[in-house]
Amino acid sequence: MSWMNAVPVLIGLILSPLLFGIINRVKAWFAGRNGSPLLQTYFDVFKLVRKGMVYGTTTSLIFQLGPALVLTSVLLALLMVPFGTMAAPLSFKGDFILLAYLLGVSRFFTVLSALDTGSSFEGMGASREVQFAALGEPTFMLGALLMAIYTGEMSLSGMVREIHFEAVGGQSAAVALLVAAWMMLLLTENSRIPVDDPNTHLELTMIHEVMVLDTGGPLLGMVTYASGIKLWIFSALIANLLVPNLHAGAVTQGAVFVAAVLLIAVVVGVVESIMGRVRMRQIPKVLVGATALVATGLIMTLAG
Amino acid sequence: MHRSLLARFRQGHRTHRFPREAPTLPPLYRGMPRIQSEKCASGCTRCQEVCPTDAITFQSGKPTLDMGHCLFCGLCETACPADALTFSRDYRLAVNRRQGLIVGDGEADRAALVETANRVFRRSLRLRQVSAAGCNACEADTNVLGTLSFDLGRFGIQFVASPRHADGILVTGPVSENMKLALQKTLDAVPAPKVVIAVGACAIGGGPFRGHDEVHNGVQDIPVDLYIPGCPPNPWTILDGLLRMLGIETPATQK
Amino acid sequence: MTEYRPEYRNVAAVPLKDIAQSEMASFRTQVQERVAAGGLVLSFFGAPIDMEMNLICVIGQAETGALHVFRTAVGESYPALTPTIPQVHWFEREIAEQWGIRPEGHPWLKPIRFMQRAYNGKNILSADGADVQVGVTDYYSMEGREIHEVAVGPVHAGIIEPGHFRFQCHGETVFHLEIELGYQHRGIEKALVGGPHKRTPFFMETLAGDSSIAHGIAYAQLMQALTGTQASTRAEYIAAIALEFERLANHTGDLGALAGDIGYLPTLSYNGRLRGDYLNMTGLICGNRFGRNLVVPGGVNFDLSPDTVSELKKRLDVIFRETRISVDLLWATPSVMARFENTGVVKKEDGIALGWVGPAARACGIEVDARAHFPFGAYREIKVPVASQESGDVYARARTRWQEMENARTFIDTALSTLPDGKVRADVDVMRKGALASNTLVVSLTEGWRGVVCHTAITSGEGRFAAYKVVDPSFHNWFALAMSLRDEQISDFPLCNKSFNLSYCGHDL
Amino acid sequence: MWTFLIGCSVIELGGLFALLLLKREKAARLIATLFTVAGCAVVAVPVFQTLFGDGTAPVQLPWHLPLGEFHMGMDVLSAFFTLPVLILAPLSSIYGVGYLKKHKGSGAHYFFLNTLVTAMLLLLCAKNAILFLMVWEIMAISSFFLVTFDDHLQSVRAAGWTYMIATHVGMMALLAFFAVLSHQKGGFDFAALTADGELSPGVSSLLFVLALVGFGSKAGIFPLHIWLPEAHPAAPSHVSALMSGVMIKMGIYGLMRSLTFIGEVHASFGWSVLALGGLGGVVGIVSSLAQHDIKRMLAYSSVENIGIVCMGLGAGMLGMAFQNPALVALGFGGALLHVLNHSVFKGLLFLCAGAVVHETGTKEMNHLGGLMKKMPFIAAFFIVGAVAASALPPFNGFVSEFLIYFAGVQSAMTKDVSSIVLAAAVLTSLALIGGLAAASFTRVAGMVFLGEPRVPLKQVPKDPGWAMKMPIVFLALMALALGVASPLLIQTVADAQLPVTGADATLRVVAGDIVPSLNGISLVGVAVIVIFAIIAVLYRLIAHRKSVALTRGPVWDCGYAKPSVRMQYTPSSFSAPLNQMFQPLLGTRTALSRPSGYFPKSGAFETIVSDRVKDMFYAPLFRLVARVLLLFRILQHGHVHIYVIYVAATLITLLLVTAGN
Repeated sequence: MSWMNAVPVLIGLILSPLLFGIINRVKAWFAGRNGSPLLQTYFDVFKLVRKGMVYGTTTSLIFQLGPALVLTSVLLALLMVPFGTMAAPLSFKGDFILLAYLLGVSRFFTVLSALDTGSSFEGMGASREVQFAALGEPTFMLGALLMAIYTGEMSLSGMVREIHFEAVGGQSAAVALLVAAWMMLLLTENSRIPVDDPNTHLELTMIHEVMVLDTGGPLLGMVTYASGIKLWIFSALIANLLVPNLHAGAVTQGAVFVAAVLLIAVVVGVVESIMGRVRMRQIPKVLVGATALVATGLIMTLAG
Repeated sequence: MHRSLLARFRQGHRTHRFPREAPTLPPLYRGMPRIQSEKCASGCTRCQEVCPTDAITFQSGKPTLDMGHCLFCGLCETACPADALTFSRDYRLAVNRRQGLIVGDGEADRAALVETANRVFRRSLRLRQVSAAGCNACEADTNVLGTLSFDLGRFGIQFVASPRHADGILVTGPVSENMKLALQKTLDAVPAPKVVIAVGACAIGGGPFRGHDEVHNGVQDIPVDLYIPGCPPNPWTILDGLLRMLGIETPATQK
Repeated sequence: MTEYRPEYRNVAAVPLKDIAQSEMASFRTQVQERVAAGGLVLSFFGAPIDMEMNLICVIGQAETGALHVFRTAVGESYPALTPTIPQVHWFEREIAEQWGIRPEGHPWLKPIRFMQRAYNGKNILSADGADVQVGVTDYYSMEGREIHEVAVGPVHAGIIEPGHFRFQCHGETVFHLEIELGYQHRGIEKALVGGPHKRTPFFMETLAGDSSIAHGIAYAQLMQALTGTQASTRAEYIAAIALEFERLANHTGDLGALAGDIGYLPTLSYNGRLRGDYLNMTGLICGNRFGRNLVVPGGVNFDLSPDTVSELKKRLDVIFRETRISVDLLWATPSVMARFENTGVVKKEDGIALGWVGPAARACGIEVDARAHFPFGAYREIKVPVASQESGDVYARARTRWQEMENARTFIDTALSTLPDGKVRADVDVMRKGALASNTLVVSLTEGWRGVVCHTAITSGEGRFAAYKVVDPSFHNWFALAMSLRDEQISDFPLCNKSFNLSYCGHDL
Repeated sequence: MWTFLIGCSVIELGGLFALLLLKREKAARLIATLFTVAGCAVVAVPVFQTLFGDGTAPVQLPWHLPLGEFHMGMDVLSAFFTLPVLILAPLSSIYGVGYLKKHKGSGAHYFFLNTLVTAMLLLLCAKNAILFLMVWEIMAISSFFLVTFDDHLQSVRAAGWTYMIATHVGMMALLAFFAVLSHQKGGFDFAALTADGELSPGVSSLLFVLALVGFGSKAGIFPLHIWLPEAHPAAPSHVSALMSGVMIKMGIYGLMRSLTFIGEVHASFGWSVLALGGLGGVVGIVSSLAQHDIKRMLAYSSVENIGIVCMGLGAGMLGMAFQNPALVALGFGGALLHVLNHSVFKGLLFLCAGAVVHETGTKEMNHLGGLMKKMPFIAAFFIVGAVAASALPPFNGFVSEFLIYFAGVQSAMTKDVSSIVLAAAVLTSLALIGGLAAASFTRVAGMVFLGEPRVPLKQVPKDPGWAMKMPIVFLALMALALGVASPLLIQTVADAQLPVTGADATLRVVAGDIVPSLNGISLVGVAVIVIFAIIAVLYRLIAHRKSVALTRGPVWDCGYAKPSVRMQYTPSSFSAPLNQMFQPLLGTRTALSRPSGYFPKSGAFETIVSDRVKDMFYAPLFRLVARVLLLFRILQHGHVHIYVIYVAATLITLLLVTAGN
């Protein structure tokens, strides 16, 4: 590991809140409005950090410490995400398993913080979160397995290094399925339409935002920033599947990669602009569908 | 997808160029009242008599109008035989001192009456709206700020569900006895620093319901940072108030 | 044998002496018979007439267009009608709260507005006669430790009026929803008594700020009946045009909001803007986007110049076309339809039993529309078809609203094209002593965008309001929302709620 | 090995002393505990010698007919399995000192507790089938008496009954297993049984099925798990910890040991164990989500964890069949490590749950809530246990699951179809189990400890005394240590499977291959703690600075005047969507009296938790057994204990008959 490996992490740390800005801009374009500034999430976080706090009377220390654990776990997860052809600072065989479980840690404490309030709203959000997350896990794991089988590598960085169009060759259909499935996972895990809609602010229909309904000030700042990093992680994982090895310099390759990550935010924006949310009861079907896509990809390998 | 795109192209881009351009107001719009007491016939109190909310009072023979109570119905303007009381087309009515709502002779520089709120909110202001027994018109005209033409979000202002996420509350309605506790609880739930904005005649002074046993004549006992008068205030008036509070300059009405 | 039953038309002024005071038993029989014959209880209230407490019930018969008014004297209590006529349940709760008259045997006797200082000084709905704290009452509650209650409101997400919703849930499923209102109670009915005063017209326009025109027309018609004046046909046309613009604006906004509740961005964005455009057309007519100060007793305050007429026609043409594009996206998007269909289903028989009105009723096949059945103003000349659907779900309510928008557009086109000449305002000073007929009752109905608006005034011997009863359509329909949530998913509540979009302030007064 | 036997004797002696001190409850508890701690310390010596040193000499005493020989020996596999015993036995014992303060009958209780511990230790080192079966039966009977400690309760008697039947169904299978085996190979000594000798495929399949049923019913392998959620909640909590954490692992030990007798492992054996593991894991965790009783919930989580262990075993067995040493090493390694890890975190959870039950007097989660504020110590440690049980880093549950995941992915690298199927099966089930475990453990932790109490409690609950706290702290530290120190353990784990797999050289290589990954995990584990500490301190400094107001207020209630505790989400509601989704596996029913009419007066709702396997298979079986027993009404005295004696007598007779062959 050299100092160069830290650069991609820094880029992720710096650019992740931008993804929300891009999504909102795309949605604004579709609606025919200016939309909120690209840097709005930065402004929000910066403001929140400077604000005071109101702790709910029913809450305990868990509520105060939860967001710190959430942030910690996504920060560490970020360390394992490769940056195009550049390996992640932390890379080992099976690292994707740890990555998934670190995101699990963040979810675990988001849910506990929510339950700490004792409010029915937060409970509702928490119940939804654990349900959909559990159904989403197999999609991620099978997807990583698919990649491992293709590339013969067991670490994310290794997989990404090996995945270029020449190597994948005839299997591009399976990779396409994987991209589609992980895109569905991204939308679910990051509370986007068609699964969740953070913009309605309706307590009864949301999943993620309703869990932090009672979280304010710096705590909310942490949560907001952590959700940006989480979105970055998922976008980067998908971007890694899409960006070919251009055999160019690190800067060019890196720039193309960042562009791809931002492009995924654009795609999220487009999806949010053209479709409505599915019914809460139907979300499991979406997730099982995503797993089925990956499974199809795996069967294609077996057949191939 | 193609249908959405097609619809998008037919609908076009709809955000108004405000604040770079002045808003378009209806021809009959009634904005900032203007009093020229020198035109008043001695002893004439026609305007005071017709005013439904007693917004107009006479002090030493000169009328003053309290915009905090004014419904902008225009009855006084119609009633005045001498054109001493008229409504201009100036939509910039918001002030941050209750006293600033009282219009006497001449024209004060109203725009100067709004001081910039805490700088923390300059680029990010999230508000929790509390509807406290109004008629839903102020709510409607506040809601409309989220639509394409006004596009409140571009100024970093957003309405949120939870007061914990908010930087202040925007109150409409005369604050009924039944809403008093909820209003206080909402305000208490907002982390400091916070702003309080009173929108509409009801929230400022009770509006048409002033003096009813069932209401508290608007936001009392809570320091208000911004008053936006009207019944209901035009959306542009509300937007102007919010922006000036954040230190963003707004244009005067087109002549 | 039942007694002679007089029939009236909409907006007829009836001398009180013509409305015989029946015995309680016969009053009950009469009301039951009328309801059994398909009557809708438009208004049922207590009013002191000549120092004596009366119960007055106004029933409309859609098929014949007849209004029936029954009255009886009442003491401290009477046998409740609710067990046999469920649609009066809310009215009887109101009577109990407002006048301290106990409807014996009412299954759910609790406050509806949580009034302060009930009119006769004691509140029979609390143990000690004191005011009941708002929202604090005996909610229906299911047994079992696994049940959780969700309490939403009074301060709701979004910029919405206050009300309290109490759900009995397990997991995501709602077994029961109970709605308690009253947060918007600002004492309008009490303030109207002894009027009209100079604030009276402002009260009318702020009963429900999104239905200013509907309530304004109801009030103006009523005052015209009491003063014996007649608005010109031109004035009636302009008022009706404004009423239809009000309908267009609100339906457009609500269809957009329905899209918003399911996260469907295009229609949400476009309709939000288009709603404003309809409001601006109202603004073009009278300077106020909500039509404040437009409709007055005797006609309207603002005439339409030929330029305005052609401007309105031109704008309507463009804006309605854009609305159609935007709304058509809803029907064409499978993800939207999947959310609308079979969500929040209500049944026609429940609607009839509980007396629902407006698009909510029409969406489950109950065809009642004051414009068609109790015609008033311009609707006596230009007929509006009754829009209706059968399925009673969110889709049906959305679709009914869209049909009404198409009808409204046709109506405005026709009205603008055939606008008769004439003065738009008859001179009438309602404030003048003796201007109003004394000891008279008038029922004035209009069809607002939410349904039938019913104003009933009773004047005293001095020609002032002895009672002025306002029934906003929401008063009939809140229970429909509650029914639509039974066994529904709680996450679909906002969608169901928006499909009705009832008024809190119109209910709370 | 003599040291080992001395240690065991010390423990048993402690039990006997306790029994003699019948009336002096406190002294009985202390003496027994002291002896247990001392005995375990003594036993630890040969265990460590075996695991890290040169091993220890076997003991063989001539012990004449008809019961064979007293042959004890300790290999690495035995030594590894003693670790959970050595950890949890003293801790449970210490915990019991505090827990049983208000109970009567400590002496007898400790007698059985120490007997159970001794029996488990002897079992692990028994080298003779007859000896093995005898201590197996002693273990079963002593644990039965521990389960029925509160035998004045009908539910406890019923649970004991279920346990007794289940354990003896297993015992029958084991008798048959050893009978067939000794018939094939001659003799009862393990040395003879392990000896090479071709078994026909039919025989080896039969043996495998018998072992699976016999040992599986003890381990709680799905669908033989049914006694487990009955017995564990019924027992006092430190017994639950010992049973769930340690005793069920004896079944796993037996299964692994029996593999050494069967000889060649067919792929079908591996697939069956893998499938049962995956299915059991999912059914177990889904069932735990449906429970209302906190201890039943933990018991079902044990079913889940046994499922995970079996997935590792199955993968390892498939590795043997595929001759893929990496898969063997990682599969068995994961299974072994998970055995250890599970005993630590499940012990922790049961001990914490015990404190809750002790203080509140209820196990019903729908009645609990908000204990964080009353019992902060227990709450914090329960949450640690919950994190570990959800296999989240930096705690130990993650590491062993990681090995099994790794086994799956590694095998898929061969790109052969069965390996990919195996990998897909392992990854899908583990991922699903992981997600559901997080759901289940956030549910129990959140609902019991966070928020507000759902029902007013008779007395204010408080954190327990040090006797109960100390074991909890120890186990939590252990869970963390095992989580971050896995690179140090991996060699031991690799070695421990040698008696089964025997591929020494490759194992070490493969174990080396995974070390970088484990290093990475440890690094991240440490980093989680460090970064969390930094962020938490920074947050504290920023949010609690003087210049901004820090206030407390009600949780946002929409401004409503009178919120109530009924407005909290209930545990049952929390898991309702998942329960509905997995309803076909669960057999949960609902009793709903719907609000009817426009103005409903009443209505009620409850879910009735059941177990589909129990309803469909065991309930009819039990009814049958009951009917048979009715025939012996003459012998009936209405006391469960009497039945036990009958059953034991029957079994010993059977044993003698078998041995006589």
